Amino acid sequence: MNYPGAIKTENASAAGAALLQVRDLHTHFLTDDGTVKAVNGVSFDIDRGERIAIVGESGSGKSAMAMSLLRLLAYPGRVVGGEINLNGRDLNRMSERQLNQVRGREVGTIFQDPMSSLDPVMRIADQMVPPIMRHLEMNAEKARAEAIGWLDRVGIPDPTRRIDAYPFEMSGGMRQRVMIAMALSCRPRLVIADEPTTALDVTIQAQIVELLKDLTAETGAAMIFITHDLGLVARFAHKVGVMYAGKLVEFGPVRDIFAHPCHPYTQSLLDTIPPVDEPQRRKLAQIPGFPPDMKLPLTGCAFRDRCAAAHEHCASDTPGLSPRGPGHRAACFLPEGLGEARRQQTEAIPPLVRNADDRVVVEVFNLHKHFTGRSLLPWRVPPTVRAVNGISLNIREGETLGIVGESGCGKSTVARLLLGLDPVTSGDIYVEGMAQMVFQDPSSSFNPKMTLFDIIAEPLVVTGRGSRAERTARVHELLEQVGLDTSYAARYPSQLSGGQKQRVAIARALAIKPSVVVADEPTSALDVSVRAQIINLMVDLKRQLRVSFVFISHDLLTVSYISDKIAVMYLGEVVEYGPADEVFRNPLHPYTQALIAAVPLPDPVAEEARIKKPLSGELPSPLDLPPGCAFASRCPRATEFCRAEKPVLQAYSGSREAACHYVD
Amino acid sequence: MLTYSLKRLAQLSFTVLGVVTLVFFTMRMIPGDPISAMAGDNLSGAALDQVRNQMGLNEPLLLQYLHYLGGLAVLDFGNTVTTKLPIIQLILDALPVTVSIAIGTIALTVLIAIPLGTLAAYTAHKGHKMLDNAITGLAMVLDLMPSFWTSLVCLLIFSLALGWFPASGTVTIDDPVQLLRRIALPVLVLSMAQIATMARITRTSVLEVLNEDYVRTARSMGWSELRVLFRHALKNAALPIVTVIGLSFGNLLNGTVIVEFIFTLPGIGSLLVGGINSRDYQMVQTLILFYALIFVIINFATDLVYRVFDPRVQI
Amino acid sequence: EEKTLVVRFYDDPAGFDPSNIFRIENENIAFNIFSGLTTYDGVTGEIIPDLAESWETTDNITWTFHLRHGVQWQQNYGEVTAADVLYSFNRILDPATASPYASELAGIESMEAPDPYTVVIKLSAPNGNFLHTVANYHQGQIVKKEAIEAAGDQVRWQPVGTGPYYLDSIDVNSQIVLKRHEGYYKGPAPIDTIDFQIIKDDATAAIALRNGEIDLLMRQSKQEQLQTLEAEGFKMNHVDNYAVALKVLNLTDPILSDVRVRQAIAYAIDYPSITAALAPSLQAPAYSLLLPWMDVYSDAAPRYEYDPEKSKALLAEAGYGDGFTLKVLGTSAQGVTEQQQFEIDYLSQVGINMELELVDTPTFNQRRNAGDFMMAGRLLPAVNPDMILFSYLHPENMAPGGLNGARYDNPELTNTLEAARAEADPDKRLDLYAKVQEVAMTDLPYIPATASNVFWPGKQNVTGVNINYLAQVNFWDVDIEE
Amino acid sequence: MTQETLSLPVRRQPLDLSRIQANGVVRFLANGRVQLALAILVPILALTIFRPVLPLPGPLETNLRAMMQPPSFEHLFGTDRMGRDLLSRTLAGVQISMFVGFAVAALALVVGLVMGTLSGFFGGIVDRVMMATTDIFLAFPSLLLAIGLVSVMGTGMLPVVLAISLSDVPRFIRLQRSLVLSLRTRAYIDAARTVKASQFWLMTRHIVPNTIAPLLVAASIAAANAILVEAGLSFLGLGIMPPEPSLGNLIRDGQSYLEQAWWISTLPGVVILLIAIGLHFLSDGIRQVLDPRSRK
Ligand SMILES: Nc1ncnc2c1ncn2[C@@H]1O[C@H](COP(=O)(O)OP(=O)(O)OP(=O)(O)O)[C@@H](O)[C@H]1O
Ligand SMILES: Nc1ncnc2c1ncn2[C@@H]1O[C@H](COP(=O)(O)OP(=O)(O)OP(=O)(O)O)[C@@H](O)[C@H]1O
Ligand SMILES: [Mg+2]
Ligand SMILES: [Mg+2]
Repeated sequence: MNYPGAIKTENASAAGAALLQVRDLHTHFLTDDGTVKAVNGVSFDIDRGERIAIVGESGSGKSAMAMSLLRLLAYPGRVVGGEINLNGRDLNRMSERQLNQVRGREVGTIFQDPMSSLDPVMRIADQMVPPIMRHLEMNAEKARAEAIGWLDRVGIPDPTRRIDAYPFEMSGGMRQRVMIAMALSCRPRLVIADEPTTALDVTIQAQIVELLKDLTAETGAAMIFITHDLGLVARFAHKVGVMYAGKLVEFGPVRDIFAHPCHPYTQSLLDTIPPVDEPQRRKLAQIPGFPPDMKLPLTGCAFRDRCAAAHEHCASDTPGLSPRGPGHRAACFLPEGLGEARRQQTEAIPPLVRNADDRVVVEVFNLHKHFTGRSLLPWRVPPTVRAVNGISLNIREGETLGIVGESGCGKSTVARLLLGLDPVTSGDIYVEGMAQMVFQDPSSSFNPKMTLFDIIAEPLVVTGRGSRAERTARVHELLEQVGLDTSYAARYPSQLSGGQKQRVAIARALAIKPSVVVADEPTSALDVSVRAQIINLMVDLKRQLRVSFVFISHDLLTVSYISDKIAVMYLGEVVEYGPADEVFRNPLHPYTQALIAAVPLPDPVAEEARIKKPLSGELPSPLDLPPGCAFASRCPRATEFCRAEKPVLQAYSGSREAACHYVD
Repeated sequence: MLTYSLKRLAQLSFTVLGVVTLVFFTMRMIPGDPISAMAGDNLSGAALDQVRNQMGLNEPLLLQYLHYLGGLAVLDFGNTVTTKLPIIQLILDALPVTVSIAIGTIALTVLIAIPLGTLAAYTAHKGHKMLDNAITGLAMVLDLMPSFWTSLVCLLIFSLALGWFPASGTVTIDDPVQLLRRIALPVLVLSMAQIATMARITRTSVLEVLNEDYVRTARSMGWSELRVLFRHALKNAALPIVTVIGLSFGNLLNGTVIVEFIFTLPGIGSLLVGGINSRDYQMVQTLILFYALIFVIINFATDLVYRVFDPRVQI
Repeated sequence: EEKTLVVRFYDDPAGFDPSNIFRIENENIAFNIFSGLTTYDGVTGEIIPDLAESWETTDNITWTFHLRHGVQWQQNYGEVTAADVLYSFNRILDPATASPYASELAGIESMEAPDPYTVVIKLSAPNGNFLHTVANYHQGQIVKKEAIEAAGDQVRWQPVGTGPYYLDSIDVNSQIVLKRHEGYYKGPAPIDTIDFQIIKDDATAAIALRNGEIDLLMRQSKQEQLQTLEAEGFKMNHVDNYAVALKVLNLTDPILSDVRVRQAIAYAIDYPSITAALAPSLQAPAYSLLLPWMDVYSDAAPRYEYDPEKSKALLAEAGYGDGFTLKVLGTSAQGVTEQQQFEIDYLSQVGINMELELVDTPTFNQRRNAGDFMMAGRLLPAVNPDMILFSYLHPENMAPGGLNGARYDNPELTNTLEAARAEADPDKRLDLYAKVQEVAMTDLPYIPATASNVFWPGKQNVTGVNINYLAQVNFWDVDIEE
Repeated sequence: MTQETLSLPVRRQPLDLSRIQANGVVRFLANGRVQLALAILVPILALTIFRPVLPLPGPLETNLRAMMQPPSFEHLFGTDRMGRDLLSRTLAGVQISMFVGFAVAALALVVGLVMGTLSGFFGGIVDRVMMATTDIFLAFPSLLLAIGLVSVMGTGMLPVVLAISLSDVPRFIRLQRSLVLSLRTRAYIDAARTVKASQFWLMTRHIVPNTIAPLLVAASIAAANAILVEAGLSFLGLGIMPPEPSLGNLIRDGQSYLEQAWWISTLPGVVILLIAIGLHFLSDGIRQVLDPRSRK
C-alpha cells in the first residue's frame, strides 16, 4: 500500500518490499528475580510513509519492542531472537558500529519525556549539529544552518538564537519540538516515537501531533507511534497494532480496528473510553484483573483470565494472528471476540437528583492566591506568581464540579486552598465540615512505612474519632466500599497496583465522612483500563453517599463524563463555567473551544471530519500577566480591545457563564 | 550574582566569627598553657609563673579576646606566644608545602579515580559486575588502610628498599625537583584514601547518568557508547565529583597531620599540631581562622564551578 | 673540601636564648654555640675549665674565676671580658628577663670584675657545687650585651656565643644550620657545617639514617629501631644512666602518706625484669635518686628489690590488705607505654589497682607542677647531685613552687642536706650526702624506677660523638673520617 | 452498603505468594549483600562475644617467655612485645572498636535525627541558625576538637566517641535536613494535614520513619569510619589507651615492628578491613532493601 506523500526511494533493490519487516522478535530482561519476557514474538511490516500506532496497557512491551528495533535497550534488556529487516538488512545481526550508522541516519527516535530526553548541560546546537555533520557529511556551518532550518520547521520561534539555548530555558512543548527536529534532522526513513505527547498538555499535544503528521508526510518517513491514548490513534495512524503481554494481539487499518475490533482486549479497551455523544451516561466498561506476570511461563492466551469469553481451549493453546479482513489480523480463537457479551449494555447512571433544599457545601468567593518569591536585595520587588486570580465557585451537596485547564493554570492551587493546605492571599472559602483529598500520584500519596489499615485509619486517629474497634470496623467498611478485600488492611502500599492505591486514597478521603472530596488528577497516572475502574468507583460513591466531588483534570473527556458542572481555568481565572454537558457540547469561550478541539476523539471517522487548527501563540508568563484578556495572545478572535480590557465572567443563557467580550 | 555574593559574604563573616570565637575559648578551656607546654621535666612551677606573668597570660579572658579581635580587625595576626615568630610568615612558609601536597593528591586522585570510576560505572551499566566489583573492592581496601600504616609501608618500600624517594630533607618550592621527590610518597599515601572515595562517587553518578533518558537520546542519534560516556555522562556527573574535590581539597589542607609527621614535611598540619601541643593560642587561632576562610572560599569556588558545569545552576 | 655533618633533630626548635631555653635538643645547640665559665668533659663528665682558665675558693662562698685571654666572640663581637660574665648573670637575675633559671643564681650576693680577666662572686651561703651553676648550661652560658640588644625580642633566634659553632641559618620548620666558629679558642672544629634536619618520627629517622640521608641520629628512643640499626652495623653512640626516672608520690594523699604503702609499691614492681624485657638498651633499673657515677652516690641506702610477698605484708600492715586504687598521672603523648602496662600488671598482683589518667603534655606539666596528682613520673637530668636532692627533697622547693612534688618535708633530712652543701671537707660531705640518701630512700617520697640511656646512632665514620650526662654532645670533638 | 451495589471486580483469588512482598526482615535477610555482610560480621562478633570462654590467654596477660612470636598453632595471630596473645587482643580490640563505632554512629544518628528534623521541618530562623552552626563545626578541624576533649576529659572511651561524633553530627544534621525537605512536600503529608494532624504527628509518624533508612546507611558508614578515625587518634596519642586494645592502637603498636614482626600490625589491620567491608556491604544491603526502586 502506498500513502500520499510517500517519496519514492532510489533504493531500487528494496522497492516493493516493506520498509521494515519485523519477524518474530523476542526481547528479554534478565533480572535477578527471573527473566522478563517483555517482547514475545512480534511480527509486522511497515511500508514507506506509513504511520503505525502501537497501543496497549502499561507494561505490555511497547517500549521494549520499539527499543529493540535499534538495540537501545539498557541492561538487563536483550534482544534474544528475531529479524529486523530495514530495507533488506537485518539490524539484529549488525555490529554496534554498523548500527550506529543506522541510528539517527535511517531511523530517528523521539522519546516520551521531553524534560529528560535532552542533555541538560549541553546547548541545543551541540546536541543537534554533530549528528548532522556525521550522518550527512556536512561541514559545521552547513550542518548548523540545516539544524536551524529544522528548528524553524518544527515551529521554534527565532531559531537562529534559540539553537544556542540550553534545554532548561525552554518549555516542555518546545523541547519536544527540538526532539522532533533532532530525530528528523538526518532525514531518516523511519521514525520511532515512544509516547511523544503523553507528558504534554492537550493543546500542545495537538500541535505536536499535527506537526509530526505533517513532517513525516513531507519527508516521506514511516513512523512507529507508541501511545496508550486511543483518541490519538484515531487522529494519527494509518494502521494500529494492539499489544498485550509482549505480543501483538490485533493488527490492522485504523478504521477497521475502531469500527470492527476483533480481539476481546481491543474491544474492552475501546469500551473503557467515556463516550462522547451518548445522551445518557452509562458506566464505563472495565477490564478486570491484572496482566500476567511476564516472568512466568505462559501457555494459552495471555488474556484469558480477564476475558469474559474465555473457554478451555484458551488455556491450552495459544491463538496466533489470523486474518479478519484486508490487512486485519487478530489473535483470538473466536472470530468476533467478545461478540454478544460485549454488547451487553453497561449499567446506566441515573442523573443527579436535585433537591431544592440541597445545601451548598462549598462556596468560594473572589479567591486569590499569589506566591511571592524572596528578594535578597531590599530595593528589588520580589517576583510574584498570581496562581489564582479571583475565582468564585460553589458546589452543592452531591454535586461534582470538574475543573479543567492547562498545566500551570492554577488547578492544584485551588485544590490546596480548598483543603486549607495553603493560606489564601485574599477572598473567602466556606467549606461545610471537612474537605478531603485524592492525589494524582498514587505512589507518593502514602507513607510507605504504614499499612493500609494505618493509612485509612489515620484521619480517624488524628481527629480522635471512635474507639479502636470502631475504627477497625470503619476501615473494613471503607475497604469494601472501594472494592478491596478487608485482608488488604495489613498490606503496605508498595504491595498494591496503581489502581488499588487510588482506591485506598479514596477510602482514606472518605474515612471521616467529608462533605467534599477534592480529587486532583486522580486518574492521570493510571492506565486506561484501570482509569475506567476508578471513574466508575467515584461515580458510584458520589451517588450512594451523596458526597460532593471536585474533580480536577486536564482530560476534558473524563471531566465532562464525571462532572455535573465544569469550570474551565486559564491562568488563574475561570473563563467558562456551566453544566458539564452544555459546556462540552457548546463551548462559549474561544479557549474552551480550542481545548475541546484539541481533544482527540477515539473515532477515526469523526476525527477526519474535524477541523484541526491547534492553538498557536505563547502562554504569557504567570509572573507578568497582560492587562487585558490573558488568552488574547493565543486567541484567533482577539482584538485590540481584548488586549486592553479584561473581560469578566458573565452569565449567558441562565446556567452558563463565560469571560469573553465576543460571546454571541 | 551580586545577591549571591552578598549572601556569601554574610555567611562568610558569620562562620568565620563563629569559628574564631569557638577556637578562642576552646583553647583557653583546655588545661595547660603555652608555658606549661614548653616546660620540660626540670622546670618548677614558680619559675614558670614568672614567665607567664610577663607574657600577659594572666590577663582577664574577655580582655584577651577583645585584644585578639582588635588585632584581627587590622589584620595583625601577631607572633607565636613562646617563640615570638611572626605567625603569618610561618603560615606562608608552610602553605606551599601543604598546597603542593593537596594539589598533587587531587591531581593524582582525579587522574586515577575518574577513569576508574567511569569504567566501573560503565561495566556495571552493561551488567558486567565482575570488573565493577573488583574496582569497588580495591577502592575499599585502599580506603581502609590507616594512613600511618601505609605511610610507613611506603617508606620501607619506596624509600628504603627501592631508594626512589628520600625519607627526609628540606622542602622548598625553590627546588621543584627536590620538592617533587619529597612529596611523592605523601601524595601517594593520601591519594589512596581519596581515590576510593572519588572513584565511588564517580561510579555512582556516572551510573546514574547512564540511566538517564538523554543518554539514550544520544545513542539513538548514532553516537558510540564511548563518546556518549565521555561527552554526556561525565559532564553531567561532574557536579557531585566537583563537590568531592572541593571537600577533599579542604580536608587535605587540614587533614595531612599524620602524613606530614611521618614524612617530616613542614606543612600546615605540623603547624597546627605543634601549635596545639605547645598551646600556642595565637598560632592555633590564626590557623583555624585560616581554615574557616578556606572552607568558605572552597564552598564558594565549588559553587562557581557548578555554574560552569551546569548552566541550570544560577547564582 | 668542606665537611658537612647531617644530624637528625627530633622536634621543633624553641630558640636558644640561655635565659629562656627549654628541652634537651635546644640545649644541645646552645651547648655548642655558647660557653660557660666551666663545662663538662665529654668523656668523663667532670667539670673542666671553659672560659675560666682557673678558679679558687676557700670557703665555698667567695669564688674567683680567672678568664682565658683572647677568647673571641662569634660574628666579630670582639674579645670576652669579665664584663660579659657580669652582664650575663645580671641578665638572668633581672626580673624583666623573666628567666626561669633566675633562682639558680639567687644565691649570689655580689659580683665584681676587678680586672677584665677576673670575676669574683660572693654567695650568701656556702655552696660546694657552685661550679655546676656556672657551667655551660642554661644560666651559666655567657652572652654578649651588644648582640642581645641588637636582637631585641628575637634573641632566641640570634644567639651569639663563644662556642665552637655559630648559628648560620634556621628554618624553624625544617632545618638548623651551624657553621664552625673559626676563632674558637681551642681552634676551629674539624667539621665546617652541621646541618640539623628536623625529623620527628623515630621510624622515619631510622630509615633516613639507613638510607644515608643523615650521618648522625640525635636520640633514637625506640628499642626495635636500635636493634635494627645495630644489626646493620651503625655505630651505637650512647651514654648510660644519664638520669633517673622517678615516681613522685604525693604525700598529702591520705593513702600515700603512709610510708609502708610507698614501700609496698616499691617492692611490688620488678623493674629489672621490665627493662630487660622492653628496652635492654635504653633503660636500666635504678635504685636511688642519684646515679652511681655521681661522686656523692652511696650504696648504703636501702634498696627495694622485687618482693611481692613483702609488699603484700606491708600493705596489710598499713590496712590496705584488700588493696586500693592508685591514680597515676601520665602524658598521652605515647599512650600507655608498655612499661606502664607492666606496672599495672605488677601492682595488680599485690592488689593495687593502678588507674592511669593520661592527659596531653601541657596539661600534664601544669598538673604535675601544681602537684595535682596522686602519683606521677619525673626525670631530672642533672650532673649536679646536690641540685637533684635540693629540688626533690627541700621544703623550700615544695610544689606548686618547686620540683618537690611529693611535698616531702623531713627536718632531719633538710638539715643534713643544707649542711652537706656548705661542708668544705670532702669526707664529711660524702657522709652527709650518704645520710641524705639513706633517709630519702627510707621515707621513700620518690620511687626510683629506671635509669635512662641515650643513644645517638651514627655512621661508622662519624667519630667523637661523646654524649655527656646531660645528654649533650660537644661537636668540637666530632669528626667525619674519610 | 453491600458488595453487589458496586460493580467492582473484587477477585478473590487464592493468595498468590509471588505477588505479596516478603516482609522487611525476610527481604533483608534474602539480600545478597546482607548475607555477605553477615557472613563476615557474624563470625567476628561471635568470636568476640565468646572470647572469654575460648581457650585463649587474656588480652592483658603478658608472657615474657613468648615475646614477638610469629603466628603459630599456639598463638594464631602471634604475640606482641609483651608476649600477649594477639588473637585475644584483637578480639578484645574488636569489642572496643565496635563499641566506638556503634556509639559514634548512634550518637550522630540520634542528634542528627532530632536536630535535622527540626531544622528541615520548621525551616525559617531555626533552620538558619542550625545551618550556620553546622557550618562552623564543619570548618573547625576535628583534630583540635579531639585534643580539646581529651585534654578536658582525659583519654578514654567517652572523649574519643564524642570527638569523632562531633564531626559526624553536622553531616548527619544536614543529611537528615535534606531528607526532611524532600519528604515535606510529599502528598501523604498533605493528606495528614487536611485532617489537621499536629506537627508532632507529622514528624514522628510520617517524616522520621521514612528517613531512618538513609540515615542507617550513613550510620553504618560512619561506624566503619569511626573505627579508622580512632586508629588515627591512637596514633596521635588521643585514642583509646592501651593496655585496653582497640584495633587502632594494636596497629599503631605494631607499626614500628613492621620489619621485625609484620603480624603485630597487619593481622588487626586485616580484621579492621573485614569489619569495614562487612559494614559497607551491610549499608549497601540496607540501601538495596529499602530502595523503592528495588521493589516491584
Ligand atoms: N529495565 C528493566 N528491567 C526489568 N524489566 C523491565 C525493564 N524495562 C521494562 N521491563 C519489563 O518489561 C515489560 C515491558 O515493558 P515496557 O516498558 O516495554 O512496557 P510499555 O508497554 O512501554 O509500558 P508503558 O506504557 O508503561 O511505557 C514490563 O513487564 C516491564 O516490567
Ligand atoms: N509553592 C509555589 N510557589 C511558587 N509558585 C507556585 C507554587 N505552587 C504553584 N505555583 C505556581 O502557580 C501556578 C499554578 O500552579 P498549579 O500547580 O496550581 O497549576 P496546575 O493547574 O495544577 O498545573 P498542572 O496541571 O501542571 O498540575 C504555576 O505557575 C505554578 O508555577
Ligand atoms: Mg513505554
Ligand atoms: Mg496540578
